[in-house]
Amino acid sequence: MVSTILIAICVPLLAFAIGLTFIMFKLKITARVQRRYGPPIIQPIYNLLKLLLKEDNISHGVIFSLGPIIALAGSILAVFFIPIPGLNLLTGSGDLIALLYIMAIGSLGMALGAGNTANPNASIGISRALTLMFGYDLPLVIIVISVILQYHTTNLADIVAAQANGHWTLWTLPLSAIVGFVVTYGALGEHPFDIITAPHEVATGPMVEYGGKHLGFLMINHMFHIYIEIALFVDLFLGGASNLFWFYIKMFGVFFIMMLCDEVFLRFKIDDAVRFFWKWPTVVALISLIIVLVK
Amino acid sequence: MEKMTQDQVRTIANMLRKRSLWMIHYCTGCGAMELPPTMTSRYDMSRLGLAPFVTSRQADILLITGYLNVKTLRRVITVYEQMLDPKYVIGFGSCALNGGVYWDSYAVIKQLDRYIPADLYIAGCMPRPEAIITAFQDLMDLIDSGKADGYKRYKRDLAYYKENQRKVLG
Amino acid sequence: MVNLANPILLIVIPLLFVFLIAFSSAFSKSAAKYLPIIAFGINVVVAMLLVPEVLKNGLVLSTTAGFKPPIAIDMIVDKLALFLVIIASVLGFVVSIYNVAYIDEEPEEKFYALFTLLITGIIWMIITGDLFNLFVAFEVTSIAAFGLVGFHRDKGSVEAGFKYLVMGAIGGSLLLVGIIMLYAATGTLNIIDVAQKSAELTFQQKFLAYALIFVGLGIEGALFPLNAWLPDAHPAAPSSVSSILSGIMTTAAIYAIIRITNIIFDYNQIYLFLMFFALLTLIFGEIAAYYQKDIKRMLAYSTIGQTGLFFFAFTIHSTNGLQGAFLQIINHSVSKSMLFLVVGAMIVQVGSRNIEDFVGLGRKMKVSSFFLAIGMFSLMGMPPFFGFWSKLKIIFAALQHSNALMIGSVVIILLMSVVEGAYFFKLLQMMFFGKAEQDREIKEASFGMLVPVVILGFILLFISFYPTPVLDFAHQAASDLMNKNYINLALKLGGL
Amino acid sequence: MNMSLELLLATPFIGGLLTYIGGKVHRWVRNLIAVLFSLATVGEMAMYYNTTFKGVVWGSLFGSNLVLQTNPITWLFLFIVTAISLLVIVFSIDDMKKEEDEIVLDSYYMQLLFVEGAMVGIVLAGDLITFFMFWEIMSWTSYFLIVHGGKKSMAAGYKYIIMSVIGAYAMFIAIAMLYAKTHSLVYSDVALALSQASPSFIIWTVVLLSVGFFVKAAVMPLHTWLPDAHSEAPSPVSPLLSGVLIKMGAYGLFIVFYGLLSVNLAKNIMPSVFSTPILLYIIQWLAALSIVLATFLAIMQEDAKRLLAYSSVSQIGYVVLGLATGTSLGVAGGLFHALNHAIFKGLLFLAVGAVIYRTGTRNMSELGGLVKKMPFTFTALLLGIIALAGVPPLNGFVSKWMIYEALIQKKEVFLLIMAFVGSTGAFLYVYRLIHSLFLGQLPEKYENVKDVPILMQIPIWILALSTIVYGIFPGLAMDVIVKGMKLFGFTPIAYNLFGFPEGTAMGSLTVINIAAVLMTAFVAVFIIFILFPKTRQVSQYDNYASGQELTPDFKYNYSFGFYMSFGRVIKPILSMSIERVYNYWIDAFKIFGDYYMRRIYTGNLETYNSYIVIVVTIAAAAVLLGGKLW
Amino acid sequence: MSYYLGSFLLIAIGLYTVIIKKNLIKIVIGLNFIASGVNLLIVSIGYVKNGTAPIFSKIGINPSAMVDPIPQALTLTAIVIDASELALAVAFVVLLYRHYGTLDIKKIRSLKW
Repeated sequence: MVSTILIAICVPLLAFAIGLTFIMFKLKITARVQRRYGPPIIQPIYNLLKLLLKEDNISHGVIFSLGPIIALAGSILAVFFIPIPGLNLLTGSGDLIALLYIMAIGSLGMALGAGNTANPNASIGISRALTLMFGYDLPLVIIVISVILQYHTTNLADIVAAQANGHWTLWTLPLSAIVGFVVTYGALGEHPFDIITAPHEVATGPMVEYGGKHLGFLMINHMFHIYIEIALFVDLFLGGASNLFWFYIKMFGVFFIMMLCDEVFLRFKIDDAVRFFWKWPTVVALISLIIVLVK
Repeated sequence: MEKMTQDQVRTIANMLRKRSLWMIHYCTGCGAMELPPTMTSRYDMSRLGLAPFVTSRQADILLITGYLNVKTLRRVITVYEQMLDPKYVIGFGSCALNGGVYWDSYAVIKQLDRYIPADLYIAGCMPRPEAIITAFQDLMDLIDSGKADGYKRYKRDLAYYKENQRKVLG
Repeated sequence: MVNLANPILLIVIPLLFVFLIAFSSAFSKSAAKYLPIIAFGINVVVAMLLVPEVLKNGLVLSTTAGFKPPIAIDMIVDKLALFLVIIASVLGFVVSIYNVAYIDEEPEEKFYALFTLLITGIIWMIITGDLFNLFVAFEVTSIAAFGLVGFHRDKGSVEAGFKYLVMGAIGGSLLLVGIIMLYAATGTLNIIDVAQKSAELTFQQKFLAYALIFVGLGIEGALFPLNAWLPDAHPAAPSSVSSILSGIMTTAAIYAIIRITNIIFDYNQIYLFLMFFALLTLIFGEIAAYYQKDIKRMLAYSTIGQTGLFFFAFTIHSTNGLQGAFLQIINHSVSKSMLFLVVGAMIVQVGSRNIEDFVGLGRKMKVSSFFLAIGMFSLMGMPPFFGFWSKLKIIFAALQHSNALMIGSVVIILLMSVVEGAYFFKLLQMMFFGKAEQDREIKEASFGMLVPVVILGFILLFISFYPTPVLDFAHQAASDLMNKNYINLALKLGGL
Repeated sequence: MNMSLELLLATPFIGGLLTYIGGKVHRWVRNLIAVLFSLATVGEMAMYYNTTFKGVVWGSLFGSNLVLQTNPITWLFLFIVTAISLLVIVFSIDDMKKEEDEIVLDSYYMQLLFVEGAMVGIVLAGDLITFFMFWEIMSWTSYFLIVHGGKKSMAAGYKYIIMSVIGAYAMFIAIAMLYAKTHSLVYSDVALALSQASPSFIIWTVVLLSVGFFVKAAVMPLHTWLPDAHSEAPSPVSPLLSGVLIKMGAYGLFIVFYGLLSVNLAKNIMPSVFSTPILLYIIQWLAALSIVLATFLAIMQEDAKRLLAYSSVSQIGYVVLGLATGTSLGVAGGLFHALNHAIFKGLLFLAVGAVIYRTGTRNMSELGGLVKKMPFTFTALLLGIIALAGVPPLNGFVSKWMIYEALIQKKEVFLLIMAFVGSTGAFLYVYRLIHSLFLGQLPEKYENVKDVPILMQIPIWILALSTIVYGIFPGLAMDVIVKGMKLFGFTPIAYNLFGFPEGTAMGSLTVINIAAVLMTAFVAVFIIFILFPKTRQVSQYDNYASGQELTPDFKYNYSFGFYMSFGRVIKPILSMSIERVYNYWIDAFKIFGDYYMRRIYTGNLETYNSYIVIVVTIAAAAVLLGGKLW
Repeated sequence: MSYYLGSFLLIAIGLYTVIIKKNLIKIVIGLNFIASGVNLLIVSIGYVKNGTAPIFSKIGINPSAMVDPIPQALTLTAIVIDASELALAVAFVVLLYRHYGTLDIKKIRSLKW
């Protein structure tokens, strides 16, 4: 019982830690790609603590404040459903399908909070975020279905177990894995899919009115978000991992490639982004799905 | 005891604040031209934890880069008032100091300090990126020592500032 | 003790009253108003007295003039005839009550005489057992109807009356030619005698006669394309007359066709031939009704459609089909007469026959509108009203023969029911939920006009919620007709 | 006990009549009678929990017995019907006060109870005549309810009744065909007859019956009446239509495919695709198309109730999709989703109705910011949209999860993709709804809006709590559904109070864990949150707009054309419209009538006379040809 | 036989008149033609060549040589009916002329469709 509670406390902290390190690396990687020296490695911690310790915080209403909290709670919930080596706490209570919808709680909370600001930039940002979500959801569900059919289970832990000994989905279903990468990348909202927050157009979109501790919580949520998306990708396609170290290495590898991609792209218009997702990733994912069905 | 904790917290907070300064720049004049070199790889101000931000709620520093006139002053004040404490203002270039080359224009606000409290001014027309970075470092020192108290002054002398603002804006 | 349960009384008493009415103005101005009520009141009583007799023997027969059939003229009331006689008498009674409040145009006593004569003719047509007598009854009915259609003597009614007269006269002549051809072939006019004597004739020999009789009666029975007079005449006539014309007169003509076809010309090909006409009638009636702006004209076209429906049910040529036809006849007679009465009352209040002027009437004339709605629901075949049972029966009966023709017909019928629903709902919606542009001074219909409407409405509601006796009765009548019990029983009772 | 089935059926009808009479006394008498009678119906319904009666004969018609029956499946639908009706009636008391004409209100309550009674009749029916009779009664009584909404609603109601009648008549043909075969329309007799009938006969009857149900259930392409009718009807009526009435179509499908026909029989007579009989497979595709296309349409709506109406088309697609799978899990999911949809869609319509009650508009771009003024309604609506979007731990998720799992088990992947896409699309439109109504800028004219009266709050909150209860304890509904499905020959699925253990589907689900962790996480985060410096409330006009000062007279909120850019993406899909095809036929009919019919009844006596001669000539020709005309 | 032909010819003429002629009076006359034709037909059906009247006016009349009495009775009835019908028709024509001021049936088309 005590160990369960301990694990229950540890898992979110672990996810937070991983997400935090990724953000740290992100700033540094970006700087190095741009041939800059870049900020100190622990700059995100400074940023976060500074935000949390702001003397003045404003709120546009209860929902405005609850938004980040719901978002973070949703993200923490999702973390429990992703198998981490040795720490599979709740994976039996909900499967991959449940996870897909649990992940939506975070977006919903954020959208509610942002909506309450009545700021046009925020509303446009949410409109774009939801549209983009609709966009990448189509290839996402197709590859999720192909993975489910491949392993005849919707239970994530079983999917991970089935990929043991190097039988990664990446090798058995390479097309799905490629699409999965693109979709995860889109879900993280990096270039060219950063139309949601596009600072030059809509002033960071949904976050426009957020500052101080609210913004701090949203940053924490973003760290969780990065963790969830990449961990899910690793679990689905890279065979999970047998220990935390390999898990971290795999995640970092994926994240590293993503950050490199981030630097080379420009920005999609929102409808172009949706069209993109509904065109090539969908077609490739469908081909992969048909391969699974025929097999 | 409680006061001591608060002081400690403030000290830590100031330490953190000076390492993470986000700025919103109000680009009206030519001074803004000097910011891109400062941000990009040549001078790379992110080394100091500085980063450009776009909304008043998220920013810590309001950078007034150039002259202000009646119309822009109104917006600058709105932005300043929307920023969250603690917040700092930097007057950038001689325009913000005394009107610069527009010193005799009827439409230009000559003295920023009469309307919002500036913590620091950067002289020059234009100030070089080196000057800008030096200024930021000075601001960090001021924050660390707790002397960057423009937002407190604004609250304290609100009547004075409002009176000045009203005179100009009507 | 005179046996009151004598079919001959059904004609004799009203005929007597026709004369009384015609001369009543000599004694009293207002007697003419009330005499038809008495006449048909007595008729209703006689018809009711006939019920146990008919149920017991299956048929009641009376001969006239002291001869024996076939010389003498039979009056034969079997279940089916009784069925219609009751409807006709009750409608006559109820509409007579309505007339008291409705008719305010001179010459009143002539109107009442003709009106009584009309219903007498209808009853006569129903119960007669002699072909030539049928022709006479037909002409009596027609002439009374011509006069009544033209009763208002305004532009429209005179035109409608004249057109009706020309077509009716041609129809009567054709009917007579057909009857005479039958007479030439068999040498007798008694319907049962003709049936027996013509049994050895081939179909082709009889067909021309049948075609002429069919056309003659079909003109009165509103079969397409012989029905062109109907949409003119019904709106032009006073509403009480329209109610009778629509409710029972066309039905009586169709009844005559059914009777003659069933007894004398019982060939499968004929039913096919008739089904063709029935469906055409249905289609054109309902579609035309959809486009009408004049409410009475709409109801008139709807009558054509309903006629097509129950005529179709007859042409299915099975007990179930006949039962459906009879149920639909009841439904149509009661509902449509009620609708005409209500609409008549409404026209008096609104002063226009245009449908658009009926907007918002549901809030002003609540009782009338309520019964209007019930009548329309019943005609559309919406449960739990009586039309639902009859439509159910007709469709069930039609699909007992699961050939392509029947399925196609059923599809047509149901599509036409949709069209019917379309125009009735358009009207109902306008009446109950539309808002009139200007507030009009409209009161509820007068008590005298409401009473008959309410009587008919309650009859409809009663048979809707307690349909079993009617269903049973219709079933017996239908199986009698199918088994040709008419001939058998009439022979047994000395009808020949 | 036998009598009481008839009593249950009669109660709403009697109540309706008494309500009308009571309205003549006083309006409170009327309201009280209406509430009491619907309450009595609920009470009588509750007595039949988990009981099965096969056949109480209440009459006979044309040689076929009229039967009433009940079993757990019907109990489920009875529950939906009676409970939602009760809530709707309670909600109406305050909502319909704005109607001044008391007589309209009297008939309004009467119609409400009649619709309830008709639906009870449909569900209780044990034979097809009873079923069809109450089906028609439901059609026209609900038509009168729809038309209560004013001028626009008249066109909507007209469309509704015409389409209903067409659907009902398609059903009618099938029923008549069955009657010709069996002469008894009691379900068991029909099932027996169908098991010996020829495949083509079965397919015809089933297709025709399904058309009738599809019209009512608004499955594409027969859905066109629904968006108009549901959005134009008075606000208390919409939940009844959307939540309950369209479920009758789903119930009909269930009865036809699993009561009259069994899946095994269906498999024997027709080819199978993905181990589904082809007919069911086609139905699944129609349902899936409904889900996706209606979702797209819902996303593009500007009218709150129209949005919800399209959402209903989409959600009923899930019900039908689940019912048509033919597996225990899928059918159970479909039935459960029927219940859930009734709950959350009822909730949403009532909540939107509450907003309309206070603001008088349902145009989403005119509203906004009401969360400050109507917090209770907001919370309820929030629960509703979470349930609708299928987000755990609320009820919509569980039933959707079951349907997904059933589809995965059958490897019907393309349908599954469409179901998923529809669910994601639901996020878009539900967010649009809550954003435009409750979030964003509060227009100045709604400064004085208050939350709705308590009598309107109660139904909303009962439904809101139900979304939680049925979400966390799906076993409550599963008790009934599984027991009922056993009677229809399904293998029972394993379940427990909180979800589904391993082995039921391809995964497992325990909703209470999700809920518990979510709550814990929420509380923990909340505590951490309030440890940090306090927040201060600012006005909605103190808002970052690049320094621009905002004023109340300026509408700065982004609420019109919320998904305009997405609309550009799906433009090719939106431009397709089945309604155009229907309109083409209607026009053809009108031209036929107007153009050709005029040439028949010309008003010219000579023409009329020549008709007579023509008929006589044809007849004579027939004789000359020797009667061989046919 | 010629009687039949004659009667049918009369009916045909009547129908022709009713269909083709525009004048109301002529239409009424056409109706009369039809009626006459029908009456002639009825009578001719009962006709026996060289027959006697169907009255046993003296002994020894062969009943088979008598013309059939029934058609004659029928004819009388039919004539009465026709007469009343024609009277009504003429009355209508008078009224129509009053309302429309014309006897052209083509112009009397206020009721249609």
